[in-house]
Amino acid sequence: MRVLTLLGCLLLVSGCQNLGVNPWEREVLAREAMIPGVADGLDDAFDDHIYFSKEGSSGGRGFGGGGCGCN
Amino acid sequence: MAGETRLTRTSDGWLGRFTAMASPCEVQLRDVSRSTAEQVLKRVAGEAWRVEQRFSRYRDDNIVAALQRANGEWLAVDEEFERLLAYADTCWQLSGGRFDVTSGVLRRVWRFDGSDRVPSADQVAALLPLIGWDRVERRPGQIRLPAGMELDLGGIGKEYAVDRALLLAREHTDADLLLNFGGDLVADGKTPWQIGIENLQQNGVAGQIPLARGAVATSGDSRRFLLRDGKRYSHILDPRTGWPVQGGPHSVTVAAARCTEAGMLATLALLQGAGAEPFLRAQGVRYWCLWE
Amino acid sequence: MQLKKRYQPGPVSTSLALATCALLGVPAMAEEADKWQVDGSMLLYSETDRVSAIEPVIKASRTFKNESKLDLKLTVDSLTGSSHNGAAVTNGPQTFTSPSGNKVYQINAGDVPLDDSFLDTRVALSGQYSWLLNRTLRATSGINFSNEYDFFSVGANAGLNWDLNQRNTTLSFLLGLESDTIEPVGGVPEALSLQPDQLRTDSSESRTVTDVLLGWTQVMNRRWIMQLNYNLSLASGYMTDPYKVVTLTDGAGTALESESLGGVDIGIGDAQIFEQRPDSRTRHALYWENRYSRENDDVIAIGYRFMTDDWGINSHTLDMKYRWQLDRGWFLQPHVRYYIQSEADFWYESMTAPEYTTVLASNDYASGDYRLGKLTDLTVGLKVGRELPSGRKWDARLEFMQQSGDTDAADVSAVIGQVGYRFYW
Amino acid sequence: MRRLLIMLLLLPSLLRAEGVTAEQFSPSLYPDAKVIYVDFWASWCVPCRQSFPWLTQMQARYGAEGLKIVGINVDRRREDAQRFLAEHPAGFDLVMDPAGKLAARYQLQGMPSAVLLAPDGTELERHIGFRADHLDEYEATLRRLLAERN
Repeated sequence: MRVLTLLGCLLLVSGCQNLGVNPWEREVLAREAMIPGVADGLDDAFDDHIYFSKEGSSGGRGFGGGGCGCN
Repeated sequence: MAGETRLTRTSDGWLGRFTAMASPCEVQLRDVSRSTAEQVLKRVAGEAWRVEQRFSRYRDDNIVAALQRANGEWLAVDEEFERLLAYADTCWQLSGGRFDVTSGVLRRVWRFDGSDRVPSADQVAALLPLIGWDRVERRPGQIRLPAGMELDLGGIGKEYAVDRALLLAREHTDADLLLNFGGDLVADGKTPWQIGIENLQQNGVAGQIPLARGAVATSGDSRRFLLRDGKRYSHILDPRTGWPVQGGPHSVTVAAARCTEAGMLATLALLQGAGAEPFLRAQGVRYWCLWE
Repeated sequence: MQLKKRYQPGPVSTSLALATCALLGVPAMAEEADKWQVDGSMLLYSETDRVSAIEPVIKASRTFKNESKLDLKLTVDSLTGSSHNGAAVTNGPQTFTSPSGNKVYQINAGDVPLDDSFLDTRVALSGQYSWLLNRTLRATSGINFSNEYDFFSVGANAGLNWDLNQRNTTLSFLLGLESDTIEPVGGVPEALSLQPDQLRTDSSESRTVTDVLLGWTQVMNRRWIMQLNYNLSLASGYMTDPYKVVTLTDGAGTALESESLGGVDIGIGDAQIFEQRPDSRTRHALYWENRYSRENDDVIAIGYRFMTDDWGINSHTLDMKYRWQLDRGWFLQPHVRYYIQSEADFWYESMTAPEYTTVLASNDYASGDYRLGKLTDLTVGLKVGRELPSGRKWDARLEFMQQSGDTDAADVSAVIGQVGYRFYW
Repeated sequence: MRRLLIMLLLLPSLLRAEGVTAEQFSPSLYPDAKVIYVDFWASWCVPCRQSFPWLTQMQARYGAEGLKIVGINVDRRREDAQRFLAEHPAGFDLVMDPAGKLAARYQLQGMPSAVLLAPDGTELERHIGFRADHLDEYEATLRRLLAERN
């Protein structure tokens, strides 16, 4: 299952060569609001922490922050 | 150097006032909070005072004074002073030697107080050896001014302070703003400001122009002259001869992108004398000349 | 010095404009690159009748001349209030001991059993450094500590980000290790034992968590970017919550008595057993984020996460934000989050005596924590902010969260308030 | 409308393009130059902010030796470029390339990019990005190229 996912990703990546933009066409993408993980600043970490302590799920967006004994 | 600043409310924003370089200075702002207006005013006034302190020839505690005291020796200069010297050099080149930051010594014999005290030819000739930007030696980080010569950045300083202050003000706000240092001004924003131009009035044209972004600077002073035997001597001195430029306007106002540029174009035009208007036309800028 | 060119009174305005720029063309203000970017934020979280938290965070980031980057972050998290102790809502009164075991408290019939001695302060510190290996390969590494009264955590991570296709594709790999130490107040309770018996060992427990994150970020076109992450998390060690119990009932909604099961009697409805969770957990999370900027600069952000683990929890999270870009740097951002999860295999609202006997005999797992039960959460909120010149900005948000599940314990409503400010120093 | 016209007249542009459009741009426009430093920049490009003072300095320092710096702006919106220039004065020539024609012609691989050309169009050197810790290197390259061609 995991191997398949990985393979699929690789295929997608190679197919993505005709996706994308030229280096000089990134004026919209350069905006902070368009960068995953940066756009909402500290909100992501706050939310991850809140929902991690209130729900049975966590992870996905990234990690590397703090830990908590609450779950 | 510090001084006082005053902030008052206007119909659409704030007006800050202070005095620098012997001129009343203004900061106008639209759509900002009082605290932002205060910050901007403080920053702008601080910069005006800083530039005045650093480059005024009326002080004895700055680089200009140190240069006089160096008495012909090499003197280390900082990066900002070097840039100003490089600018003065360019202006000297572009004007064919008409703009010269060493010409201030002529003030020793020329005093434009409306009287008839025109110096003698000998008095003027005696000063000419002390004038000449081409006698100033420069090398990276250092300058050497021959003994007896003087440096006067007065023709650049105020406009330079205006441009610098705008860059600094932009650190605090992106609102519409207008800086006016004794008639040398820069506007930056979306909605135009109404700028009163003295020279316009005499033509019967409305004395105001709208300016949203850009700078206006004036050079010359119609009140400073000498009158002798029916001949009027303007205060614009040609450093190459030591004598006033003839047949030119009393003052010139120019609109350009930046204040330093506008001020210099106005000064260069005055130095052209009767050729002022053709010179200004060739620059492709808006200008206003005040003749007699 | 000679005049380099013969003087002609022609146009000088262009040369003069260039010279003016040369005169002014030094950074008038210290560039952002030479400064610390400081983000300060304060979160207020308040549940109706339950937990309240106040959480100030300060983060300082700096990019160096060689384009390496350092992030330092300090979080203080102060909790007060009461939280669900895991027990069921019953139609008679129940009796519990406090986490330390020193005190006894009663919960009325029909009330959600809450333990009100919940008070804690967490301090977390983290540092992350990233640097360029070459123009397209960036390495990152970090450490983090977190400390609370009964819990200590230390973690480290390392990873790579690889830009491909003229930076239109970025592949990331991140490995994280975390080691937690739990030192429960009053000792570690013996799992599945009756709470009134107070069988505790005065010791600490530990667990380790290994995380692997594979990320793929793809620029689709000038206004659309997409990110897909796969996160595998392997935890092993003590995962049980030492303060949570499962209620033993008669099957008709009345709590049993501890003494009827051979335990100590501390009051009415006191047949509560300490929970027990597996000592390993494997989680897979797939996260997909899309950001699209409209012609008018508004940004639509949609995130979806699917998570599944070997405890039997599957969850779906949908997160949507619309950033409405206004004049002069102002923006408004409505936010909706929807979350749904299935219950863990060993989740019990309550347990009957025969069930308890079976679980005890096979040393099986049992938890009544509502967070492991069926859950549906909805959060709606609005954020307002303004970007100021020279990179400063502030924002504030207000959100409402409503949790619901099969039990009353899962009915939690909370208000989230947050204000933040960024400046350069 | 008339008011607007006056305003436009009075808006001295910070874009001194000297009338050279992206279509007209060619290294052969600068026959006297020894090295033409073509810098591709945009208002949204962070390192570009640091590059402007340096480029201005280089133009002032090596202009007499035949260095010609031309900044090619690839912003789609002219006002974005204007705003950038108001805060970051450019002491060198500018050309507007909102459609990215020149960027495509020189096949840029990243932003910012510097392409160093001879007046005959020969590419002498190129670097991607602008790093504050590589300034000495960039300047050494300029000095070397100018020395070779003087």
